[in-house]
Amino acid sequence: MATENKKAELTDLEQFRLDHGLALKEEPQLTTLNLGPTHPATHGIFQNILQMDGEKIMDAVPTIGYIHRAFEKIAERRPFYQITPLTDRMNYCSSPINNMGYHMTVEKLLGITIPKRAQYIRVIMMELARISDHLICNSILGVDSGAFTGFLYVMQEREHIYDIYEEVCGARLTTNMGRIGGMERDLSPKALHLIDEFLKRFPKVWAEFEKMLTRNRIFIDRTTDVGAISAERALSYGFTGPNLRATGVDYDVRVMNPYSSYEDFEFEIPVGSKGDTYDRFLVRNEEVWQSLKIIEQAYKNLPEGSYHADAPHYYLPPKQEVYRNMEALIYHFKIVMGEIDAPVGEVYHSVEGGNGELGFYLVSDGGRTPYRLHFRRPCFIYYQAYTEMIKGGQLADAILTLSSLNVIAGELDA
Amino acid sequence: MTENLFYFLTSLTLLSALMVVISKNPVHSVLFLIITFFTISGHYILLNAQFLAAVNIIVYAGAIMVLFLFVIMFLNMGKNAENAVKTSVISKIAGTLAGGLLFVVMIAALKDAAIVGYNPETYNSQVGMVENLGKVLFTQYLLPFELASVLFLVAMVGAVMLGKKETGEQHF
Amino acid sequence: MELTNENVLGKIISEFGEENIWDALNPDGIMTITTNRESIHELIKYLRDDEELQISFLTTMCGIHFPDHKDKEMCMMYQLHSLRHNYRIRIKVFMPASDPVMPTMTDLYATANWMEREAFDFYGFIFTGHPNLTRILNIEEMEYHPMLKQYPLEDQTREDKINTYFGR
Amino acid sequence: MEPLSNRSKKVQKREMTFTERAYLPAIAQGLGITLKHFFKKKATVQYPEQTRERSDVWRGLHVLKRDENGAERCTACGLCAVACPAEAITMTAGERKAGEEHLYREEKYAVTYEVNMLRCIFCGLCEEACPKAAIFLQDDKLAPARYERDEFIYGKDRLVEPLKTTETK
Amino acid sequence: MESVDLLYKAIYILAIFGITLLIATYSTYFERKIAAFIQDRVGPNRAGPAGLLQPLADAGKLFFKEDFIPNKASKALFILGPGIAMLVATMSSAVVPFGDKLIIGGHEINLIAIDVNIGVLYVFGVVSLGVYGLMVGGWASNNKFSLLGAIRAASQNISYELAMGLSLIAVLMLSGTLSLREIAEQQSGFNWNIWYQPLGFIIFLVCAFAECNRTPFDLPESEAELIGGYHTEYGSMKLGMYLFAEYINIFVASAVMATLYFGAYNFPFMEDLRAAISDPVLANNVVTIVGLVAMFTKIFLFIFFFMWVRWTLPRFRYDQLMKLGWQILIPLAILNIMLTGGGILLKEYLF
Amino acid sequence: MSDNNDIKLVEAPDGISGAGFFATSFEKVIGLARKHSLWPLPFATSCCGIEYMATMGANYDISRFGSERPSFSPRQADILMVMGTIAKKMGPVVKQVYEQMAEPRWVIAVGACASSGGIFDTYSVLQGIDRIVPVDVYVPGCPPRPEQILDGLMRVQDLAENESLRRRNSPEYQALLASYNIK
Repeated sequence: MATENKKAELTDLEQFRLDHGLALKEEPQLTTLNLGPTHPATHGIFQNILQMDGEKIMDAVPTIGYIHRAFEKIAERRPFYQITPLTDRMNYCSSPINNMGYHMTVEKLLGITIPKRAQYIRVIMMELARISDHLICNSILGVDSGAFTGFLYVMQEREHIYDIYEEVCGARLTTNMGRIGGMERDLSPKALHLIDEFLKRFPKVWAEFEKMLTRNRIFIDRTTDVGAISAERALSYGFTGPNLRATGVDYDVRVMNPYSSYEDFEFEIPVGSKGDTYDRFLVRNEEVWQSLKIIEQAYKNLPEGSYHADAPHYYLPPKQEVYRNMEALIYHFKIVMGEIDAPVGEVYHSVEGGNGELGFYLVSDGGRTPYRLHFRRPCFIYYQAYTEMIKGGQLADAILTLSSLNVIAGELDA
Repeated sequence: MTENLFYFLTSLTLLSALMVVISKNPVHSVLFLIITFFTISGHYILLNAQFLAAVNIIVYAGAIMVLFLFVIMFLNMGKNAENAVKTSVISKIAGTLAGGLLFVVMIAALKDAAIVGYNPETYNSQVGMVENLGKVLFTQYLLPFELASVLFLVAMVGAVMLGKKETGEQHF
Repeated sequence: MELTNENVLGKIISEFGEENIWDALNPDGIMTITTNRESIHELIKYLRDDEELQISFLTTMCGIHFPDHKDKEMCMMYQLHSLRHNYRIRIKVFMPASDPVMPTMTDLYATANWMEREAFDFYGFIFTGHPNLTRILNIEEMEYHPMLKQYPLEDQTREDKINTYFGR
Repeated sequence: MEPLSNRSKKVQKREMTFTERAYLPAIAQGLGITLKHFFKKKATVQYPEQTRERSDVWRGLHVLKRDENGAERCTACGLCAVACPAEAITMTAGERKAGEEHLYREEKYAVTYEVNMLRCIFCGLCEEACPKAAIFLQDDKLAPARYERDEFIYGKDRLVEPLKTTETK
Repeated sequence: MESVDLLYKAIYILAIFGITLLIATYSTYFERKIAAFIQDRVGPNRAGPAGLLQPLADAGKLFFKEDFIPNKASKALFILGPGIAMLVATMSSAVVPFGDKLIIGGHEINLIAIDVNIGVLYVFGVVSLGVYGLMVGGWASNNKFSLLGAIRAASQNISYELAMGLSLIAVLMLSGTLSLREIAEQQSGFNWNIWYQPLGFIIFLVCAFAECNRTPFDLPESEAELIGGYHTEYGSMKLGMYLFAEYINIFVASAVMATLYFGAYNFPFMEDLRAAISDPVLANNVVTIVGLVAMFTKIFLFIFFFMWVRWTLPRFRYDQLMKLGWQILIPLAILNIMLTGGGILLKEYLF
Repeated sequence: MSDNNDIKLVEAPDGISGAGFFATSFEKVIGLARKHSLWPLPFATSCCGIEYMATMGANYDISRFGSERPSFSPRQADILMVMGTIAKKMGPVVKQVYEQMAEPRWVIAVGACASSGGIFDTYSVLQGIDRIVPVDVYVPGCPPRPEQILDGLMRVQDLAENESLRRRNSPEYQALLASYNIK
């Protein structure tokens, strides 16, 4: 049927080809281009073998696993509290979210509820992490489209976020922040001061960054309709987070299944319409503003109270107690040796990570280590849609799509 | 001095023109063709026709040959075209015959043609300058000039028509 | 309809029968049911297409290895989510280690493709009908499935480590 | 798809106006921003000469602390080695002999104590695990870069806090 | 031509050549410094005082780096590529009038290397050849990224040459000559072409960016897409020559723009200055030297502008670049020609 | 294999080693030039790559050392900065990149993962890149602070400054490369 219809609309050239026994369309001569694993635009590490017709991508075969580190296997051999440093290294752009998502999972297993203050501190830290994640993603999008400078402007702000992390936990990137049962220390006056300053300074910088790119026609042309994906396909691919929201689905774990007192805060879920690169850029931009709003609320209404749960079986006693108190010393030894009495069971807990629903599926057989810990890593899940998203586009589009997806290799490969 | 330069340029022209035909690699052919254009521009300069020399370089070497090279590089992208072309013995013989015949025809045609020289005394050395060229073009040769421009326009329209893809397909 | 564990379970059992759905648990607020591999594909398809349930988002899937459970060594876990009703459900399928064969879900969910490849890579599950069941994270030449409990975690080529120091 | 919650907000995505289509105004605006930064105070901290301030809780290079009398606090209980996710700490314990009370605080002490700085991930779990407050991650020192792999095994000679000069002799 | 004149000319040509190289060398330094300042950094400051020896360090390193020719590359062409790029780039500054005439010991020295009557066409022709360096090098590398870069360079240069030529024609219509020196002379004082040709200047500026492969038109070497584009496979001094050629091109483009639109060595109140000095020879020399300074100031401002833009804008995509060239710039340039023609006719009709 | 690191030539005092015989001021000048123009190839795979971004950023500014031009093409790079975990799958790629680099070339292993495998003592991770390519400078930390990365860069600068022009032709260096199976 279709072929007959087509026949009627043959152009002269096609008629000529048909008459002379030639193929209706000239087969394009494809070039194979190896994008990665050391290509500058692959940031982390993955390989794409592209079939190109000139500058147009006809097909792509992705290869991943170049930094597969066997997180899930390590997690089966380490006591619960030693897994936190592993989660740091999954999505290293927003480690605190990973840390705290994991902590919440274990707390769910152990049945601990943590005080409001600790929850609020967690919210502040997680939102800061989200900001720094989106900062990197959006500014890298700028770098890959050729505008390097905006990246360095927002990078300075990221340093300020790192200063806050440093004040809270003592590290910049791989934070190992918080403990099972709360935070490791209360917010110091300096940390509060830094957060306050950040809230004052950051909006200006971010507005400036937006001004540099958002309405620049070169940038709009580069990103509009590039790497678009429909909501149906995105859901089928298991997209979550900003990439799903860019297609117009307002799914956000923070709203759907509030954790850590997210129900206390007023914020909106930015959604896009077409799911293209420009939408993803705008959604992330807007999410940064929303995160700022959340931090502001949490900072203003920070409740009094303890920064950790009263759970002596799981939360390390304060050092001073250990020196003096025999009971505390015993708990201390038991916790460090990993001999806590984890109940048998399985839990799934998910948080809204920088890139989407970051889920932890934990099976415990009552031993000192998790029996099985599976990470639902958003990057792993949506990177497989990349092939579909870049087909028919150009090489330059593929690179921008990759940046705007914000695929973090550490999370992708686990 | 000028004479030596002339002979040097001429031999270079012939040599590179020959290499255009002989070279197996099409890219090398194109590069030799560019050298040929250069030497021809050199001849123009010797004739004090700097405008022609510059235009020759801009149009031929700077634009047309770049396109040639462009196309050849594009087609060459996959594999080496050198081995792809196989000439059979018959085609070689046919080629030789055709070339020889052309040569005979040219000799026959040029045998009686008179070579018009210029008298050094009355020759105006400024004849190749832009102003003179422009004057001649827009007075004496106005009709051919305008016809040529129409021809170019037609060619351009044709190229656009041919180059236009079917609707819906985006290429580049 | 408000989705609760009871009425979802009731719907599923009335559709598939007691013999195919068993062990309904609720360990962490998410209903966990066990089924067999004959009905898993149909079950997930039913959950996806049913107008009332709309459990049409495959959150994650992963393998688990229980070497001590006789004939139920291998477990495949699917976790689904209904975005419309914000309802999650977990489905498990157990099978013997000698026969880790499962039907593929790639025709239902695009995301299942890599997840199944990962499960194959880690545990050696065979997904019948999968378009490209090859290793995804590890190198092609690897001879075993590293997440099985019997294989060691550590790099076997490392020589600068003295095991006696570590009480693990 | 109809919204799942009532909190969604469409990101603004308006058509380009004519001035935006003309490239130049947006370019001029961008140029303005960069020019403003051209004359701004520079953020750079020139590292070897100046150092950026670090927080008091920064997890830097390890140190084995002494107590107020100059005796080593470490009692070689091994908790830090167990707590280390990177397996970077090794130690052998020894009994304190008579006459060494001024050297070691407890009856057991670490004969050797090695931290492999290349393996260490500076997570701070050892500091947290230590019941004797012996091992600390200092905030004012960073592990330096070196040429050889062997140089990164920090033994007691480099880990133990040096005695204060007034107290020795 | 007398031998003394020849000697002066030789000295002048050498000087121009040296200055070109020097400016190209230090352009790298300024590029890095300007980038740093725009980005709130301080930039190179360890090599020599304030990092002033940085370009020399780079050159020294590049010279003594292992010279490498990839196995599969076409060897002769691989070497030829950067050579062409460098040669063509250095050739083009020959017809640019950097200053008016200088009178030394009764000899008049025109501060222009070759005064040909088709100077504009010369620059145009030489610049159009520059793309061969990139194409040949990119093709000879036998690397797909290089080839893509070469192809992008070729199509981009051809497309933008057209618009550039068309915008130039308007200037030629105004001045009625092809000689750069005469064009410069006509703009004496503050009578610069930019006042008559603002649209033409913008078109020319955009095309100059494209011809120099500078952001936002740096597609042939766009790092994020093609790693290094045509020079991906080049290392050591061959790479150095490509980078060098790029900066020389910027310098020449700046010089040509200054000559065509910003009055070359002319500066406001030039005649007042000339009149103020009684000795005509001295007056001429002073004015020429101030003019020389003015010329170089203009050139440096343009070079700064090139760099400023580079560190601000994102780059185009290939098809958008083509669209801009063919569908926007060329029609605009034709419009500009028509306006200019109309203006000239109107002027003749009125006066 | 790790023993081979001992062969690394730290050309300490001038005039004592064999090359010192030829040590001229020219050599010193080239050494200085190389020192101030070390173009890195940032082989960033994971977390340390993000800290490298911070090192490039305004607050630390690696450009002060003349090293801000990242050369993603190995032909143009002088130092290979391996940042982040190198899995066994990635190993051959690192080696290939190293082989493609032109002499003189240096390697910095930034961070615990690249230097020793760090926390990831697993079946899939290479326990330090010095198993496949010779490493000149190790930078500890997980990830190192930008200060430490700059520190590592300065160590390489010291190496570059004091290296004789002939070192890359010396039999010791050839033996070092041969021990890694690099032609």
